[in-house]
Amino acid sequence: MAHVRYDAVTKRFGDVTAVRELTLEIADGEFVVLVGPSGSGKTTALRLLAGLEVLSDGEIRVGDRVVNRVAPRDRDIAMVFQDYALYPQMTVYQNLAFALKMRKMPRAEIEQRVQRAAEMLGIGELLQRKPRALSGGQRQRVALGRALVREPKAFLMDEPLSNLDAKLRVQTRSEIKHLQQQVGTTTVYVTHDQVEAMTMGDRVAVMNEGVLEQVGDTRTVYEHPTNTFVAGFIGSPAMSFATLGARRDGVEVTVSRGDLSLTLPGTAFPEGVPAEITIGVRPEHAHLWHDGSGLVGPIDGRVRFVEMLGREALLGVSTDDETRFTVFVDADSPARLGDPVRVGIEPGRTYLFDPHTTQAIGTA
Amino acid sequence: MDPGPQVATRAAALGSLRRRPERLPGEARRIGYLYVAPAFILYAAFNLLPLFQGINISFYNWDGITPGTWVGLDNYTEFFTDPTILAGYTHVLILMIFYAFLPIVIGLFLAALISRIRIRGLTVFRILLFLPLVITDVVTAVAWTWVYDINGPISTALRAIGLGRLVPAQGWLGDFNTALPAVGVFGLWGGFGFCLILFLAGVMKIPASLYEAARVDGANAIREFFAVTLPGLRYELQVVLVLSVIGTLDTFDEIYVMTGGGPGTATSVPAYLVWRRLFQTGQVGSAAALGIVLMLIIFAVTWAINRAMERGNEA
Amino acid sequence: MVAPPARVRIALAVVAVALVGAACTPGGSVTQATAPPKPAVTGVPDTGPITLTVWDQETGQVSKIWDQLNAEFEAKYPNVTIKRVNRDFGELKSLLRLAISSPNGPDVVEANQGWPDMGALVKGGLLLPLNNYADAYGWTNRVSQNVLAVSSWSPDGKNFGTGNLYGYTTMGEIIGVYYNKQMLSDLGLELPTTLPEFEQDLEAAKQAGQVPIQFANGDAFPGIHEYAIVQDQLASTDYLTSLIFGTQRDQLSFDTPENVQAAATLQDWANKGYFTPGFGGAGYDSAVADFGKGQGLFMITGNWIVANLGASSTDFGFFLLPPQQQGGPAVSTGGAGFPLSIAAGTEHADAAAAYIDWMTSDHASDLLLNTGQIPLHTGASTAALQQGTLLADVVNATATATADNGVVPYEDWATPTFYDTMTAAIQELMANRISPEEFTTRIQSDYSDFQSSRT
Amino acid sequence: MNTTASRAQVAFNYALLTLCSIIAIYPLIGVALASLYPPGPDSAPSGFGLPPTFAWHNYVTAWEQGKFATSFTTSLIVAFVMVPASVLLSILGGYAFATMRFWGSTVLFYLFILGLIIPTEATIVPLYYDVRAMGLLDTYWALIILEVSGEVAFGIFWMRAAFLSAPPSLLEAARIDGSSSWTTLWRIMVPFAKPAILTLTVLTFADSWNEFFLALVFTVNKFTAPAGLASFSGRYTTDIALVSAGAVIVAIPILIVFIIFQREFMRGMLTGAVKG
Repeated sequence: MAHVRYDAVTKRFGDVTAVRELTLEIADGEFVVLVGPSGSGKTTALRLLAGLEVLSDGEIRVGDRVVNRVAPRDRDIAMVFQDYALYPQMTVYQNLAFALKMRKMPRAEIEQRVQRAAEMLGIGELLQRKPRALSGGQRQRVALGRALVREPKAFLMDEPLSNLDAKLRVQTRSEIKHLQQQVGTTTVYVTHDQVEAMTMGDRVAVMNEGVLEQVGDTRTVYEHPTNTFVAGFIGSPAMSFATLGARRDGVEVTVSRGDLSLTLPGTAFPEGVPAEITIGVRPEHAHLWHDGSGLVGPIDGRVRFVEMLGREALLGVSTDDETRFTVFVDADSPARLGDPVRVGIEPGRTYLFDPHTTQAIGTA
Repeated sequence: MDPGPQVATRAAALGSLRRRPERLPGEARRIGYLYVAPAFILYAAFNLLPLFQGINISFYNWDGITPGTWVGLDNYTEFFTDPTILAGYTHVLILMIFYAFLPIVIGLFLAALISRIRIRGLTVFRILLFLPLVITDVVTAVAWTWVYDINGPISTALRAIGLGRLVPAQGWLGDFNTALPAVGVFGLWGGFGFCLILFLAGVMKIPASLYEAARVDGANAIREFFAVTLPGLRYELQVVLVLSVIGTLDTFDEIYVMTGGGPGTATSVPAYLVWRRLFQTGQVGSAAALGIVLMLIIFAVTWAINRAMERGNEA
Repeated sequence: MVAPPARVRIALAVVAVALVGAACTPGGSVTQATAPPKPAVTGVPDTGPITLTVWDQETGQVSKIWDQLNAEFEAKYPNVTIKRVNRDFGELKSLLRLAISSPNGPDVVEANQGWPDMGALVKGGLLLPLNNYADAYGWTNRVSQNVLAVSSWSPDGKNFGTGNLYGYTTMGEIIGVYYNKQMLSDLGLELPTTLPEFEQDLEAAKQAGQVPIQFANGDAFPGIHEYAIVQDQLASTDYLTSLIFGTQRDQLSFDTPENVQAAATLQDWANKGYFTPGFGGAGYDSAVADFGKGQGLFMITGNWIVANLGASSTDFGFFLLPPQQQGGPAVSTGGAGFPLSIAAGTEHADAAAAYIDWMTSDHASDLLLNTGQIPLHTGASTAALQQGTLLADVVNATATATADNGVVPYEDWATPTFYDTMTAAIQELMANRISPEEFTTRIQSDYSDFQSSRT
Repeated sequence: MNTTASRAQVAFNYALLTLCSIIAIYPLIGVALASLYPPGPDSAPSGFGLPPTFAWHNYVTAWEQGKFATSFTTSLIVAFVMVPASVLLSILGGYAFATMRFWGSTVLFYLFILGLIIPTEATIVPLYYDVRAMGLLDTYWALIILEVSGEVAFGIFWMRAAFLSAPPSLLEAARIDGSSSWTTLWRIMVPFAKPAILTLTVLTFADSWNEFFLALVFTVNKFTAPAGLASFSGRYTTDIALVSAGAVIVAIPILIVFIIFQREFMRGMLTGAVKG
């Protein structure tokens, strides 16, 4: 296995820069997920690693070899495509064996590797079938098998689950994760689904418009987003934001806009209090204001929408000057559309961001 | 008409000219030259180079044997002085009514009549209606030489219903007035089946919802035809128009077999003139010029049709 | 001016190269064929197996005789095998230009005389001059000068009727009027001695509901013969001969009152319905078959259909179209038949010459005689011919025409495009689409174009 | 969409289609019947009655008189060499244009498209003298080379469209699996485009078998079937039965191919016509 390194990698298509100055280190055996909205350059970054696209500048290393000029087949990497890319006219066995045959591997070893991979993926009895005779899930597994038999230095997966139905997707996620841990191959996994990213990745790299916004383990990225983009992207339903004016009140700081005002501990502002501040609240950290028991607030507003999610309900609340929050309440809460409601935030759970640089300042 | 499968699908390709080929995909690989080389060498040596040689020869007065003498554009100015050349082009324009215009009109009319119900056994009809286009032109020409015979089916039928005097004494292909239209009808017979099937296939592709919407808006059959069917067949129309026009312009087989350009020069067409001047009368320079002008006309016509259809799309 | 992008510049360069590559004068250089030396001894040199490819356009009975003669020749010279390629008149005309210079082209070929075919081939140096062989085999003194003249050309192919001999035949052709003896007597008519009398016979036949002249012009060539022999009676033979040979270049014109009158006569006959109805589209072979079955009083064509009607037949007779006035000279179109020539590219010139000598020998002409081919060579055994038969009529008619020096060459020899121009013009003339005056002016423009282009 | 269709409408459709089909095949059936009339100029079949006696012998005489043995061999030899060659070159060229970018590839591709519009008449005059200079006149090779060089333009266009319809990931998977462009072509792309290749083969065969103008110009003894028929019908204009037999003989091969590969023909001419 090998570690993979992007070093200030940039890719331009004409005058569009798909990937800008990407620097990312993926340790040997690690499972890193590239996540971001469509057009964020995550797929391009993966294709650059695969050699399907040529770098504009920067360096990519697999193991300790610079592979910029190396053809895909010589990079010893295996890729699983979104549409599986199974060779339609070949049987499952031939599909699995194809890459090994290309490497002129002795027949016995090919046979042995294919059988082992088939067992690991439970597709032993499908070996003589043609792809069009398989279900989506089975095809997906064959695509995985094709990567497995290669025993490559790295797995590259381009949204492999996006064509599966929801239930199968959840089940396959854990299978892939388990499989990867079993063989321990370094893996770069691309997805636009942040839930998938959080559940599968040892580490998550969030990309936006060709730039790597943040990389870190799932907890850090969720708990300590470096800017409003990562904060808004990771976590579902997304964090609500509001930009308020701020002024110091002795040891505390009051942030307000219109008749909405909150008092936050001064300690949260080590480098002084800026004139304006953007605060972010995750729905699970906002609660209805029963008796002010230890919540920051209150915030008064009206219910804009109610989304029943089974055990819980999600309330959309907007204050008089249109600042909007989403709040989780338990399903049987009486709040109905248009009712006035009072909300509070768990202390230390309000995220603070600089409105101009969108960089995180801290929590309060 | 030489509407063999070759021309049929050739014109199909031209139809796509109006769309610029999207940026060619694929990896940048110089090995591409190796793959294209064999085809290109053959194609260039026997299509492109001769094209330039042809242009060169067309500036000479040459009998094909002794060295030619340079005459500049005489072979081209001859187009306006030599009556047989003018006749050749007027004939081919007249033939265009039979080979291009009529089959399309009839094909459209019939396709519109046959409303959109799934027709079981369509394949049998498709085979039969395609036969005239697929069978070798020389064979169908020989067949029609018999059809037009003095006591062939057409003459006998007319005599049977008492219209015997309509049958020209010289025979349909021997009479100055009927020879060209007779060849025209042969082309119409060759083309109408293909047009009908093409338009039927096109109509089948028009989403049913359009027809239902038109019906709901109270459109009668005529309005429905012009509002839904015709626009829906825009692409097929363009392709079959290009196909039949090119097919007419380089007609040769049936003229050689059925009339030999006769009677007199009543059915001579450019392609036949090229053959005759190259082989029979040794006017090689003029034959080359005729060929070049025929190509230019085909370019112009194809471009014009694509352009007209293109503007039609935007309108 | 901003330099055009690399791609455009490269493309222009490629086009320029191609144009330059193609910009040489077409036709390259032509070397005039040199006459092979006079062979020490005649006959086929015994130098191992020889294959002689022979191209001919004979049909029917004559074609069978050719097979017989070829077999006899192969028997006589066991080392020779004859590969015979038989094509009809029109096809051979076009294929010859193509094949004569190709590697597996013919050795001996039956090329039509005149500017369009033999003239073009001589100009291209594609036929061998036969003078030396003529001396060796004594061909020149077996036939009259004018028979040789029609196959003679200046080495550069610019002058017709003089210079080297490029083709040789001893058989002749003549165009005249076949008549159905039974029908003639039924109608109470005698053989016409003047053109007006002939026209009265036509009218009489018409009145009697018979087809005056059996005729079919679907194949285009018959029309030329109908016009030619009418023209022969009106225009002078010398004028016609030098017009066709082109000896006086553009001093002579086709647009003469006599030619106009000949056209008017032909058109008049057509309008009066003297020809078989529907002649425009019908085939020549079916017309000959119908005439043989007794349809039609007269049929104007050449001696090559004698075999079809039966050489010894007494039901059909043959006479030359009578002159304008009583006692005028007997004139008609005809002369030497298709000559045999030797392709310049042959490797077996001597063997080819021996073959030509064999095909034009007395033995050959005796066999061909009863197919209606007329022996032109001296010493032909026409004396043994049984008088009163069709063949005798044809031979006698040719003899009288030759005696009156009234044999006019074929008109389509006059220019490379004459065949096309005349056949089309005659079809339109007889279908009343152009007037006799337009007919002659159109043909004259073709004639003058060619004469002025002759450098 | 079978809702409001009345029985009359369905009946009307069938009637109309049957009428058109009859018109389309009548001349062919007529000529087939005419070929069974007794030979000779006066047998003149009028095209309505059945022949008095079934003169099957006409086909034997026609086969011999028309020398169809030689012309059939020519056509078959030319087809059996030309079709695979043309299809192979088209596959190679089409593959390159569909999956590779090389400098000038767009210009080259347009140059081929140009070939679709150049009529044979524009190049036949110099070609005749070039072929003669090469000493290829009246040889199978003349026909083979010229037909291939003519067909390749369309073939490349056709195969490029077929390969472009393959999902790009297929190619990329192959590149990653280490397959060379050659293996990718033959192990992956060609199997994928098999239907299109079959269609191209059928259409190319039809063009080769129906070729007349090139045969007329470039061959003397080695006539193709159509050229043989034209020469045969030229010589025996009066004998309709015999000529008709010749016509049927020449029609049979292309008829068989069409019936067997009817679907390919349709796809070639219809979707080709529409997809473009």
